[in-house]
Amino acid sequence: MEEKPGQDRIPDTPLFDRKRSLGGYRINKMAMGLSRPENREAFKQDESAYLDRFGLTPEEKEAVMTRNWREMVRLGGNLFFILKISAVDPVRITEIGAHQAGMEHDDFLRNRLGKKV
Amino acid sequence: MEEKPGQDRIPDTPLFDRKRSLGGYRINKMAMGLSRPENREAFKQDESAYLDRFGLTPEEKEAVMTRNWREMVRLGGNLFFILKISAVDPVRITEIGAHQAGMEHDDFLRNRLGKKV
Amino acid sequence: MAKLIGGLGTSHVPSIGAAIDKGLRETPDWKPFFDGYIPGQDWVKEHKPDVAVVIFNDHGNSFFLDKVPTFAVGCAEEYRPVDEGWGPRAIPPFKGAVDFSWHFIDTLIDNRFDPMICQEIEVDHGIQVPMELFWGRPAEWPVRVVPIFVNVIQYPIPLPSRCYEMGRVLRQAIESYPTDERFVVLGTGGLSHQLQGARAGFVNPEADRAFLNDIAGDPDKLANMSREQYVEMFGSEGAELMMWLVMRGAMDRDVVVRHKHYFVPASMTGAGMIVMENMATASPAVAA
Amino acid sequence: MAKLIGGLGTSHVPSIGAAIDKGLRETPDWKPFFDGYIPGQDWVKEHKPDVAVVIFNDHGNSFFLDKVPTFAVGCAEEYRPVDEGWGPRAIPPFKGAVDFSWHFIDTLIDNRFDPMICQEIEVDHGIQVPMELFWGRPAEWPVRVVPIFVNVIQYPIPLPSRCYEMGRVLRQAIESYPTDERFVVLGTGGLSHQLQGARAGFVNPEADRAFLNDIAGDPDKLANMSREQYVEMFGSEGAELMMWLVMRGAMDRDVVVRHKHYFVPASMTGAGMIVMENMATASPAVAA
Ligand SMILES: [Fe+3]
Ligand SMILES: [Fe+3]
Repeated sequence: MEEKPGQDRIPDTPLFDRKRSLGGYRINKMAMGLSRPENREAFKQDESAYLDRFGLTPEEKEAVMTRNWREMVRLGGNLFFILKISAVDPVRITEIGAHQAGMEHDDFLRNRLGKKV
Repeated sequence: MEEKPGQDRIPDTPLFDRKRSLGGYRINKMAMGLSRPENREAFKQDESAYLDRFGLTPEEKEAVMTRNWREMVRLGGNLFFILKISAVDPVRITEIGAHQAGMEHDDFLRNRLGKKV
Repeated sequence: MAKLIGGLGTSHVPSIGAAIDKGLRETPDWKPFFDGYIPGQDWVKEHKPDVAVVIFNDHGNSFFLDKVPTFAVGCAEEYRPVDEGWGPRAIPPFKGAVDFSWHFIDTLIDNRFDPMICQEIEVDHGIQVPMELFWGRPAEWPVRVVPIFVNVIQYPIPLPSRCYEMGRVLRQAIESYPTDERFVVLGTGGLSHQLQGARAGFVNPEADRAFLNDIAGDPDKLANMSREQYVEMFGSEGAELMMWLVMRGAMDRDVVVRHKHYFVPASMTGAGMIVMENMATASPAVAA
Repeated sequence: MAKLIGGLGTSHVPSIGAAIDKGLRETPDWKPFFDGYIPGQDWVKEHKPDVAVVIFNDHGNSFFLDKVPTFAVGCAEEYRPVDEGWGPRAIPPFKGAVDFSWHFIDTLIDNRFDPMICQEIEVDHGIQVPMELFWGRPAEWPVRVVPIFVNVIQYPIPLPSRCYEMGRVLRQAIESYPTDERFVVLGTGGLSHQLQGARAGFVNPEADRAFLNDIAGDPDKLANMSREQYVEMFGSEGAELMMWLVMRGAMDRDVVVRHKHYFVPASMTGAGMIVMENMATASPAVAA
């Protein structure tokens, strides 16, 4: 059983299929945990210890701790779960989008979303 | 919405339909709790307090505390849940059956289950 | 018998709820979006539905990946807002149309659907935002709800045509329900958006506008599209738009469009709204 | 392609597991029951299946009434015994046939089934006891499993004919699975028993024996019975017998019965066992 996400069926569009769901299980479970106030507190107090509780690999931990959204998704993180990180450590969803698109935030708003900025 | 179980569609055979599932929700949730060791301990230590934690009505509490299986089922208790009481406070399932059938245990074994006793 | 008085469609973007909470309704970014819903709110006020059946998806809030139901139907007395990470939002809990929910579940099982049956569950922005968009922020909701959760996150997600079929069973359940209550069905989600991958930020206003036309005029075309086509056309998260087909499947072939609105982007999403009535029972002046 | 080598049916009464745990196998109460499974165990040893698809119901252990799936399919790496109240039983955890599970789920969704998808779940006696009856108590299970949970407790439970249909989809999944693995399918539950109400203790040996004949020779008849007929004939809990139809639906119309056993009562239950092979692929000597 391959653990890592494979090719995208639609270009640049990661479908959350069995491989991603399996591969991202730890990251997503950790992030799901952030829907409880006491876990948000624990995450704030000692992020590394909180991540260890969910058995994240060093690679996964680094992606989370550096807020590397693209990498979290590549490792199987699903945005609906990992978005809860932004409830603890605020960041706009358009910034998360821009990061994944590999664009400056203003460019992203202008060129992807058609905003006048 | 009627809370209490209604007529049996098949004689003497309570189907676990929406009315029973709704009516018995508290009893069954309490009993489901007994699948955790710490709750079994709490039940043993102070049964009344344990039952209160699940908001049982006085009628429901009395049925449980007197091990009135027939009454527990009438109130919507489902045997698969309330059977967990017998893990804490041992009683044979055939005794639970006999009680519901309104028969002596030996009669029940002989006449219902065809055992030679 | 109960009556289906309308089919509503709307996006359910979480930022919409956040914008309301933060009092941003009148800001230049949000005003044109919210203004578009005024006719929808007026329609609801005028037609006073008793029950709202709301089709939406959970977004990793009520369900985790350990156990993912394809379809789940609520039959609870009450549905409280779930904590999505920012604490539960301060909106009134939804009252359930318990008896109809069970009747619908019976009808589903009889028609070879395999729903998960939920007597106790919290609900996320997927239902909150649509309710706020059509009913505002009352002290108590003037309708009772039936939540239908559809898995559109973890593959395999259901076929669009299966969603459409479920709508037909919903209609059958409404028409066989022995009260004189008035039902609306809300399809929610979409329109185009993509939140993950290098194509993040993808929106497709042209496809969105076509969808708003086809959902009324050519729903069979939308029901026959593949899941991949939804993803390609509307983005990986925009594919949830197929949930509107449950609503559309509950309606007649011929409908009247009462209101329609499109705005892009709401947050990162093409945001659409529609209000439809069945042609056969629409008020004659408009149906003509 | 993978191959279906047999269909097994068996009761899954918890007291059977308790009898094994307490070393009661050779007591007069239990010996005739367990001896009946020796040919079944021999068949398994001889035919060495790689994967066992096991259809059973949870008994208020893995699921509570808050969220009841009609059908749930496991796709986990491992399934541990759940604590049913007496502590988890000391049997080895079951290894999952993960990749096939997902293939089966894909096939179900494509065929308009709506399963719940379980990546993390514990399992109760519903699967434990059948595995012990056919494979004994090895240090490690020599087969990997695919658990299929069916709601037969809270009404509405699925139609018997729906279970039968699911079996056909299971067969399709096995035959389209690109390995040379050997599959058995186990239908479990029943036979006649009733644990609640004034009819508690009801058993129906005559109906049970007829069922053991019909499951091989006339499954369509069993699939066309109503849920109420199952309850009437087999008792309120005996109605779970309809789960054998998933197994039977996976087989050909014509089967060979290799072994069959019936014993009453095991605890409060009419206990039955059957081993079948498809006629077309059974060894010629017996099929003739
Ligand atoms: Fe959504
Ligand atoms: Fe069972």
